[in-house]
Amino acid sequence: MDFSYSDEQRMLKDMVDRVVADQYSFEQREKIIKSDTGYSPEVWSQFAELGLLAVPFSEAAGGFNGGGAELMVVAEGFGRGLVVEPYLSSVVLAGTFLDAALDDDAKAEALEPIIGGEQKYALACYEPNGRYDPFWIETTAQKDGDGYVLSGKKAVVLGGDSADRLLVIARSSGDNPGKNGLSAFLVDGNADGVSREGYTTFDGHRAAEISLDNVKVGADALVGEEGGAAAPLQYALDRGIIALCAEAAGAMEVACDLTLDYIKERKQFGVPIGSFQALQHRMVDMRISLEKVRSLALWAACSLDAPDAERRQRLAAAKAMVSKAGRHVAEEAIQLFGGMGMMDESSISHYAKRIVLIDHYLGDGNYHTDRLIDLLVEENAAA
Amino acid sequence: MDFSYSDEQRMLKDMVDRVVADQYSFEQREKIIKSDTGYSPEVWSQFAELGLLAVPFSEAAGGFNGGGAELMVVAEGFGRGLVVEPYLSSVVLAGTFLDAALDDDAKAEALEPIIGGEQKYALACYEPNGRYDPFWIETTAQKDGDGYVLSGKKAVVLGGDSADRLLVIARSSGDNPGKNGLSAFLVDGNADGVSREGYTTFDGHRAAEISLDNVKVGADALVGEEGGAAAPLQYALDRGIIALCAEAAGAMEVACDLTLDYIKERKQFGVPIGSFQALQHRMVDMRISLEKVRSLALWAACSLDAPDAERRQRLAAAKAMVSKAGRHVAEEAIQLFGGMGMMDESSISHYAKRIVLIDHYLGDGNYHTDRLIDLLVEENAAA
Amino acid sequence: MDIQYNEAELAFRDEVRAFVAEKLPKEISDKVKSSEHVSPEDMITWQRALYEKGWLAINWPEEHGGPGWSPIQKHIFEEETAEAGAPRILPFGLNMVAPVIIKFGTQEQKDYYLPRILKSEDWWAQGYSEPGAGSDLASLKCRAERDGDHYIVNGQKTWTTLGQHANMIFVLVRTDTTVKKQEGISFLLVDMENTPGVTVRPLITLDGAHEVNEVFFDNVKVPVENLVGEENKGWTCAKYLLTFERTGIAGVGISKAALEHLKQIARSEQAEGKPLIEHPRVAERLVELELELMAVEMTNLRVVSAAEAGGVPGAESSFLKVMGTEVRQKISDLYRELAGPYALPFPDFEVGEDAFGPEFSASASSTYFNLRKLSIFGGSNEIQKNIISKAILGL
Amino acid sequence: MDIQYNEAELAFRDEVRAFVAEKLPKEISDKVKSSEHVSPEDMITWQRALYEKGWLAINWPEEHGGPGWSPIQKHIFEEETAEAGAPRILPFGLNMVAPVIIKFGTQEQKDYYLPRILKSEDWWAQGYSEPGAGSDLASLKCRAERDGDHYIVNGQKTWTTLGQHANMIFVLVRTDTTVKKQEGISFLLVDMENTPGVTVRPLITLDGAHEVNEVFFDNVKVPVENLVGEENKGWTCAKYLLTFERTGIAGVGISKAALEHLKQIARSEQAEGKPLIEHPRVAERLVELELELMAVEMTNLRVVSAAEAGGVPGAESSFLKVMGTEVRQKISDLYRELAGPYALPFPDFEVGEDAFGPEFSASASSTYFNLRKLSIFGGSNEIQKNIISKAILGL
Repeated sequence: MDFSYSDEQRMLKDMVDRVVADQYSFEQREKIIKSDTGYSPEVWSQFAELGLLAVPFSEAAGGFNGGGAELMVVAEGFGRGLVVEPYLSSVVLAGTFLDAALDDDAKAEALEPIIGGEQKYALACYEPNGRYDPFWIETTAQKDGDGYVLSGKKAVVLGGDSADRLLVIARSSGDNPGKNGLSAFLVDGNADGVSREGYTTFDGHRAAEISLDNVKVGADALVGEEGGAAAPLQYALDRGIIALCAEAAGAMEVACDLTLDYIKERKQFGVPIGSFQALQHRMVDMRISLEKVRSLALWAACSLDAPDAERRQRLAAAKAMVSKAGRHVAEEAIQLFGGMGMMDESSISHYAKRIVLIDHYLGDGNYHTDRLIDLLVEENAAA
Repeated sequence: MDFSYSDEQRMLKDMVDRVVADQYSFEQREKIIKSDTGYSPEVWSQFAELGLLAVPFSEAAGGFNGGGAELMVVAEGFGRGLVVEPYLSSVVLAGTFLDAALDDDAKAEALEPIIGGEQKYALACYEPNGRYDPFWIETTAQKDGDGYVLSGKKAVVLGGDSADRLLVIARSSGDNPGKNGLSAFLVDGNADGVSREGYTTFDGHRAAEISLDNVKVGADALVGEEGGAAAPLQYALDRGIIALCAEAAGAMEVACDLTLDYIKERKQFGVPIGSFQALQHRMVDMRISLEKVRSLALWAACSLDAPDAERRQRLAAAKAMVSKAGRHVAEEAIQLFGGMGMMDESSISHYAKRIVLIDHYLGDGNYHTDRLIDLLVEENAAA
Repeated sequence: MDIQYNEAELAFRDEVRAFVAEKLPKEISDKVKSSEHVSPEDMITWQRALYEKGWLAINWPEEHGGPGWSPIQKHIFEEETAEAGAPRILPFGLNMVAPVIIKFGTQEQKDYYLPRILKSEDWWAQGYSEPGAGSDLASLKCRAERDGDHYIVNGQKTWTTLGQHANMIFVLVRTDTTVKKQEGISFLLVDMENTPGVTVRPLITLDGAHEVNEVFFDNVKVPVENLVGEENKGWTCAKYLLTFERTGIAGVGISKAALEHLKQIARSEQAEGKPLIEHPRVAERLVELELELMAVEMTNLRVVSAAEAGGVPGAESSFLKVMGTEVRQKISDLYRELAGPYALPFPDFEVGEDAFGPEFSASASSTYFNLRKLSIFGGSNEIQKNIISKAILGL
Repeated sequence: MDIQYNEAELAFRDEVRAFVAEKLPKEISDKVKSSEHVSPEDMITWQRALYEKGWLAINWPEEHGGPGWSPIQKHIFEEETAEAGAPRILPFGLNMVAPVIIKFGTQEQKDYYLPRILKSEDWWAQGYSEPGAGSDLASLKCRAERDGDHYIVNGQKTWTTLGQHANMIFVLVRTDTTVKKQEGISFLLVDMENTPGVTVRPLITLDGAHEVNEVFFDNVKVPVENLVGEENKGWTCAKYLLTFERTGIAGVGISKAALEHLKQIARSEQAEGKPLIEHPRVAERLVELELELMAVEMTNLRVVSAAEAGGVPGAESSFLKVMGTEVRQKISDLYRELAGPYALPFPDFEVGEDAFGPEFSASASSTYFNLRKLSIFGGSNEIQKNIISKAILGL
């Protein structure tokens, strides 16, 4: 057991910290969010050059062969800087799906544009009626000669507004909801029948509502086996959860630091408000919440190869803790900042928003608590 | 709307406060708890003389005709003094059951020994497998000539150890669990086939595990209609909940006062610990919890005659709040007292125990939250 | 003891209900109930309706146009209108500057300003807080120097709610810097529209809303007749204003309407193929909020009833503020949760409200974040706890 | 980075498990797991078994009989034994007075006391706290005056855990009243059995247990050779003792065993005709506790790992104390709830444990109330937060 970073991990961390420090000042970030694309093509190419877009992929795929720990290192850094680049959508979700779904020959080719930063992908999985259930897929894939016709709606597709290609999860057979009969298709973002309504999210990212109206694709659009999308989907979502939990840990760390600095400096009635014991103890409680998220995010990140029940437990635990402890830190940060915490112009409010809204990606605290209850029930049945 | 006491209520309150002050010092109480009976026959006769044992009964029954408000006044006073007399068991539970179940002629006679303090009754309702469900009745009442034979087990029967007579709820027909087919019988505490194991409760009261082993009773033992016990049972339990919530409010009030006094006096590092802001804010939170319980106990007490859904909601809300806010106050009181709060010899620990253990009588917070959810479901079905 | 309304009170409640049913436009109450943006025009519409009925200035003495209601009547009015989705009454003119003018103003000030407030002819703003002052109000720095018939005001105010619509502002200014901080303060009325040197700069809050502002004073000439009370005695006005009776501080009616809105959502929205309300944890959260809200409601009634009986609600309103804002914030938290993934789209108010996903979800995150203000503004909940600690607990 | 145990660590864990399986009597571990009363004899049985294996004094230097373990090994040992239901090791001799004697004692003191501690020949008690001192330890009043070859001790100590079984006590006494409170303190060892004037009075806690005591000193003659370190330098010993490394402060193993016990109860106990575990709220509470406990466990491992890498755990152990005791108390709260109405009977330990209702319920309320001590003793959680506030946050 050794929790310290390896030399490679340390280098990766330094690299991420440096690019974030250079490119993601508060003002730069605001500008990126308000730009047409909602991300920075320059930063994105820099990520590609530095190899960051290859981190979570297997060697066969041309990747860094990074495990959960490396993904955590990157995402934590992004969390500290509130980076809004489409890393989660293109690299972690769509990219690792391809890595898991394709055989060695195919994956290297498929991932090249992602790793190189030439193209951005988005995973179009969740649906308007499915809430947080990734296996609620009403979108259909009907055989049409050699190819398929896709029809359905996709909800809150991260990075879906500007993605060059969409990785669409559709039901080629099987009952909804369910894992059986799910297939994945790579579809051009501007294909006939694809319509996208893009928007900025509350935490400064981009997403889109996507309609697929009889979208015709060839047989080559199918990714992996027909009906075999559930396993790579789970693989990708697991990594997405790691990234989100690590991002939350990074953002919470900065939120705690900013709040601590603020209560040390801010004076009321002639003394720093940090000298009031009630606020001191609340600050300590915030730090405890941070430690909880750090610990469980780390545990989850290092459990990707653990046995099924353990992996599921640690991922669900981490995300559920982010929900609870994250909200605690965000609300307290705003409260301790007082009026300044309410302001769009103070960075703490953006940290608070990101931390709270992370709960709404890939299953919230309730969803993951239910997954933990599933495990309890299984354990009970086995006992 | 007028929340102030009427003159009669004020007099009742003064009377209760006086007898508690006279008879229930910490030392007197300890002695009463450690006595063989676990209550004070002298105090009990005094209650009878003062008319306190008549408070919740109808005029027809020879009672004071007190409503929920009067019951609240009495129970709050008992809560402030941590009175362990069998008022809840004999007067509120068994007594108001008789008041509700019997016709005017019968009730006056039946309640005479209770009101006069000559006899103590106990309601033997809950069962070992039924947890907090009063309609989980496996105890059977089988017809036997003119009379009945009762068999079954009764759990944690309040005041059951020394009660002269037991009001046994048994199932004469209908499926368990369920309200249909429940009948009530008055059984001599020492009748053949009745065995009782008495004990002191964690909060200083007395209760018993009771076995009924083919207990033969005459037709005259039946209280009210055969199969008609559910309604008077609900009537009695409603009043029991009022009494418990009011008692909790009284005990919480004293717990807050004692804690406040303590943190004003107790010095550490040369200053009263009450000068530390963290403790001040926690003391305020305790008071807020007290106000919540006071408010909901009052609302429940004044809602006994409200329409069914409202009455059920307010009773469940009050008891659920006692569970939550009561535990908060009790735990904080112990914590702010520090080591002294852990001591059997300091009265705060006895307040804490009573406040927490009240949750375990007549349905705990979970049970009553489920009742509130029942109401939500009904409201939903109607919407 | 009777916790029920008596017949007269019930009749009054029915009167309020009938009035609301007749005069409150449904398009306005719908917006309020679903936490959508309510325009200044909507607010004015409602205020004018109340004015015509004589029900606008509920806290004013009858001689100046108040209805002469008892605390219970005021409570009934406030809760009934809030629950029905009436927009809030802007307090800055009616419940802040007016009571100060009534108590400390000259006859001329009363004659001029009070009728204009009643008729919603002036939109008042509040010039209390300053950057860096926060809860330590008396440390204010905005200066006013006497120059003949005028004061020359220089400085800055902040957190000026809806100041972008205002034409009048009342300002606490420092008129003597040589004395203790509470002693050199004066209370001035400033015409923002017709006085050069007043600049309003929007402050955008984290939910993207423009509700509050900074107001800058750059050599602003204010006639001395706009001084309320005596020079350097403004702190008396300030304190009077801050402690002015506010029966509605717990916001029970608003919270009830918000909780009812959540129940509707929980009935109509589905997860895993069944309505949210049938999910045990959602049901539990709803009843827990209901429970908490009931406790606030009854505590509020107890305070109102004590006021009716002659007791003056003092620090008790600090309890109500803390309890009421806590439950309101918890309701908004569940609101955000119920929106699920559709809590994510940021509705762009400038180009109309794009509701992605179910319509209710558009305001979920913004309501949650916007309402963080409740425990910060109006005397932060920490300050309220300090007040309780000192005034009630004697700590 | 590797959060898994490496092969050597796993082998060590297996060794510990094998030892525990062989040497820990099931009747003892059953008592521990179900929160029943563990007798002094049970504790001694276990300590002797560990002594024979050389695993008792895990924090001692090897030269005095410690096993020479790394922080990770100590952690593995403590968590494995706790999870298996081993009784706790009494800290007063092994982990409190012994380290002080090792660091500050004379050779004679080391030679005499350390072997006796290892062999459980002495049962030590702690004489630190005094009535009214609480967390302000240095304000102690117990006096020791030099009289030839002896000190004459007068005063009182309190919260002396299991002092009723002790024959030795280490005491902080005031030997100089003329200097600052920290400067006139000395550290004395007192033979309670053979010295006249020592009286132990039981303190009964709210759960009816006799765990703590008051100890009175009435002209107690203590030989000067029982002074540890220098006269008037006892505060140095006291602080050293208090900050002495405690990897097990989070109590994760104990909490895991307790949570496992709750799961068993939830599987076997029924409500409304089905096991408690199938009730959504019970299941939710269980997984929430599991979640919290996992967070404490991993945080603990992070601190242990940092210690292994050479970092000295300082104020981090305050985090662990707060987190660990909070989750342990929450587990005990659910324990009480699961007992339902059978939380009410007060088990009378003197006449044997009458279990009314399901057997597990007998200890539910007493465990819940007894464990309130966790956030009070050993440096209250408030004190821990003050430490974090100062040492880590710099506030």
